[in-house]
Amino acid sequence: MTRTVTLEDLAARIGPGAKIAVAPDYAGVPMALAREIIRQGPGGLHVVCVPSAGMIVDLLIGAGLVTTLETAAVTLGEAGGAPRFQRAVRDGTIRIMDATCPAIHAALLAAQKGIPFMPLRGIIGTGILENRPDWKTMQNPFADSPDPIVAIPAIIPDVAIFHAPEADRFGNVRIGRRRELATMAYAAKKTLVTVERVVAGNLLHDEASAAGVLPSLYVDAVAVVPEGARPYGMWSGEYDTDSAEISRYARMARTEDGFREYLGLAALEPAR
Amino acid sequence: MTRTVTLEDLAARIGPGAKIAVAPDYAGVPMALAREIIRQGPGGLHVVCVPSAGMIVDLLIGAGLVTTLETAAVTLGEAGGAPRFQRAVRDGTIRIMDATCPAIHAALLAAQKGIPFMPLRGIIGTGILENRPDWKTMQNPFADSPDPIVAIPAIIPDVAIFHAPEADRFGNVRIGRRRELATMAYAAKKTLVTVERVVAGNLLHDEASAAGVLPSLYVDAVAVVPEGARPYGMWSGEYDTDSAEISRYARMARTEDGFREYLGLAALEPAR
Amino acid sequence: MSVPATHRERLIVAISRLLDGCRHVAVGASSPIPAAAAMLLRAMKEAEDELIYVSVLGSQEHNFFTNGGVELFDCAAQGRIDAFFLGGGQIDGQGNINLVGTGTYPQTNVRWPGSFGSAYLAFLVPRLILFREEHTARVFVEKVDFVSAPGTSAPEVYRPGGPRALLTGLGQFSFDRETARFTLQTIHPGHTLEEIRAATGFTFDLAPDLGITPDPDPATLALLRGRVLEEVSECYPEFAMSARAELGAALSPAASRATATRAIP
Amino acid sequence: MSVPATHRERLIVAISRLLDGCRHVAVGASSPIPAAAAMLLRAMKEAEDELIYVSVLGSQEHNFFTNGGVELFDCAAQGRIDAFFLGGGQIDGQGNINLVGTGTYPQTNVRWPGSFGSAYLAFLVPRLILFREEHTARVFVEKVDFVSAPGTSAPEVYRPGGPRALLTGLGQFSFDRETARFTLQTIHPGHTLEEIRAATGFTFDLAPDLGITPDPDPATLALLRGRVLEEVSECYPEFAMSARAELGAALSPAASRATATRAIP
Repeated sequence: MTRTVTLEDLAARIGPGAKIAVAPDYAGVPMALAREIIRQGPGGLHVVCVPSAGMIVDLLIGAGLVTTLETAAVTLGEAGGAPRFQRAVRDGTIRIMDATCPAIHAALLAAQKGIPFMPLRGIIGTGILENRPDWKTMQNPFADSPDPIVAIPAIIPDVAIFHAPEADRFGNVRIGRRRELATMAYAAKKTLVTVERVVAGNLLHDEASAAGVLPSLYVDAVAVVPEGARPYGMWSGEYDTDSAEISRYARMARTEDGFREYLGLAALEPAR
Repeated sequence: MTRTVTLEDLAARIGPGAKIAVAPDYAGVPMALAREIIRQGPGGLHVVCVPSAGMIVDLLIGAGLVTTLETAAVTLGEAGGAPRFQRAVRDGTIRIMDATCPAIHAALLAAQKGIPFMPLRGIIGTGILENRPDWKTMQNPFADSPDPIVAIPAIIPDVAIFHAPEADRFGNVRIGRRRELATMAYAAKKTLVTVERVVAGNLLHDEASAAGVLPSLYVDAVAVVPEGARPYGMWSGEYDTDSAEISRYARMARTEDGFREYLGLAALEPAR
Repeated sequence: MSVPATHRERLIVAISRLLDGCRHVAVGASSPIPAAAAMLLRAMKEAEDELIYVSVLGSQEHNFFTNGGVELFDCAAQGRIDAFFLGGGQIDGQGNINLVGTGTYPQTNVRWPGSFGSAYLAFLVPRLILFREEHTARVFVEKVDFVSAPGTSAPEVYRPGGPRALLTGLGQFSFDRETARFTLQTIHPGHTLEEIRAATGFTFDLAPDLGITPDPDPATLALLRGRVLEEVSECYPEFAMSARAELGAALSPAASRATATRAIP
Repeated sequence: MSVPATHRERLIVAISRLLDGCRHVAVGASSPIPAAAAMLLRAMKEAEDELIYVSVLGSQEHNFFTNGGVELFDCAAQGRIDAFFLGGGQIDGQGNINLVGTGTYPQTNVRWPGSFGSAYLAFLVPRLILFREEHTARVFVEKVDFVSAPGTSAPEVYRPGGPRALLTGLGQFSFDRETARFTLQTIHPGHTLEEIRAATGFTFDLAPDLGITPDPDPATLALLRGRVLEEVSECYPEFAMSARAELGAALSPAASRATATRAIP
């Protein structure tokens, strides 16, 4: 049963050491939730970017909460590289599990399907595969001649987190065309969602738009957090990405002191 | 590029011996197209039900067009067993490849993903697996102890066919929550769709309902055929299933003569 | 309201008891009695502020899936479906079920529709309930002619699910996955052990406290005849109509609606 | 309209020539020049009643995917994407690209964002175009420090795709999958072979007809400056603005729109 809770309560459901799947910048990235997680400070997180990330991961790394990072990429886009991520990699303070986008999608799909792995083409001969002893190259059992294919093991996140435009009071959540959010939720043991608003009625009752709804069965708790993706924008049109703010962050986070100053000013303020 | 064609032209794109994926009764079953296929009569069809079927397959079998049938089930629902299917099985005039629903979904997903197979739980120890030499049981490469799992090879249909409520003039097609239709189209070499109507504007432009749209990239040709699923109903609400008509068919199709009579009256009439 | 429980109502209530503790019950197509049982459980739990999900395949209203036909199976694989129902043209004493046909496969003498999702769900859904109203030696055989879904599997086979119980028109059995045998738990009122033995083609064990299937209590019956029947009629109008007809003129649709209003807290 | 082709326009037109014959061109995020090239091809083919699909990741308007981020990859696996673009922090003479960093992995001295989908798409997209404007020995190295995507693969590896060409700020190369070597095909106006040699950390072959990268014809240039720039501005407003600024006051937005109108048949 989906519970509607406060942002504080939502973040409190993420314990130390959790494996967290995080939505990408373009699909409703839960920035307000991340700031609240940083305020509460559960450490030792294993973050899985679905399939890449930006400022959200840089903040969590900078705050010292991340032990392991599994991602296809981390970037601040036009604002350049992610400074805390780059620093942590250089210093070896996080364990980096470099992946490629479809491999992360495949690993979550394996969890969605309840199978131990998904076969995936490509990857063979890359430095990625070389550095992923958890991935295995196997022979295609249907081929008579040598045909190696990579088997990507399932990722079952403890928690999936994202920000969506709306939920109804039953816990159904609008995800539109961002079906990676559904995949994350199917795969995860627990799904926590922040939304811009709660709407009247049942989102599943309008057949025309029901296809873009994640059913409440997969949603454990929802918190209403207007502008919960800022400074990133929402695909549903509520607001655009605030590039100036991301650039400001990129500049400040170049140094540890600047990062702390940014956090103190913007991130450690209790969310509305 | 999606072409808008007549029903005759649509059916003419299916050649003898084609492997055809067919939508189930509840997701927009292309009955009018099937009747036109029967009129044109390409033989030797390999029909893949996604994942089960009713009258459409019974008609195609009765008309002698089906060589191989891959399905999780064939039934006329409340009207009982499918008589031409039952007869063909008993007489051994079709090759039956019994499957189970998730295996057919998995086989199409493998084609969607461009991988040779999908692992699937269950099935071990069934008569289904015993009679599917094309499926293989393999050891889970991630398990240290014995852990057999079935590998389902990809199904790449030559053609996928279904009936949908609407398309736009660009060839985008509304499929709503019936995502098996997208899977069929992704998997198939060619997708042919009949629709109730063509709408103005671009179906992808309304973000609220775009999640339920199959993009034209996957759609080769569309024909406008109002009531194209009859006597089955449409999930989109245009009309309900005509149970009386299906029962009438079930009674008539008990004998070869009755079936021919039914075809002559209802199926061999040129569609509107 | 003095109409005693009908045979059908007894089956519904018996199934709903078997579902106690479930969070999500999925019901296949053309299964009005299991659907009614799941809806009854949902209605009863609502009073305790507990939400039970019921998915009825083929229903528009009682179906929240948005990812096509595969979602039921994915959902089961994720451990999100606690109970599901299977029937069977044949069911044998080891819990194997046959939905394909009798005789030698593939050219079976009698061909049934096919296995649907049974070959998968029987492995993954923890509480699989076998339900077949017709209790005859034709259905309950020594050994099925075709295994759509096996009752048990070798220890190395991944199998969190499997049959737990079998309900028929004559009685209710439990299924032991270790011994792969059925145990008769209760006999429906008006029937006898001898009758069941004669109608069953396999041997089974007897529960030490073998008794009579209990009758539903009045509150449950009222809920069933009121709100649940209303909900069932969305998916199975003909079933709901025949159930109402059976209850006779004493329970006219108007009276039924009144009951429904009273039953919802 | 007398403004001669800018360097940037020459690159766009060069890429669009490389795309000729494609039915579906996908463009990654932050790739305005490839996006403009794909849109130019689409605009040119429209006149011949041929529909070219262009997917620009991150664009709302030029993106028709409805199945989430994975659809691009599935689409490539289905053989429905004919061309894609990859850059690289390092690109070596065997066509390997590195998007991860320099130095010893994992504690790379310089860390770039990461491989994104390169490790997959480089195997599956038939016409992979490597595009990196900066042509220096820092980028074009003898051997990459990390292989995000290999230039070629062993014969048993399933690989319908791979690099076909490399376009830089100095010239255009083809890539031979058999020999795993680049061949310089044309040199951009104002640059020399010596300059390219000095800026390239690997050896490469020379085309027998090695020449100068041709200038766009006036009709193409008009289409590019009109309709295409309008389309590009939806995804890359800053790029479109700077392109317009570069063209100078002679080509004001109003004039540009007029051109667009003329260009569409």
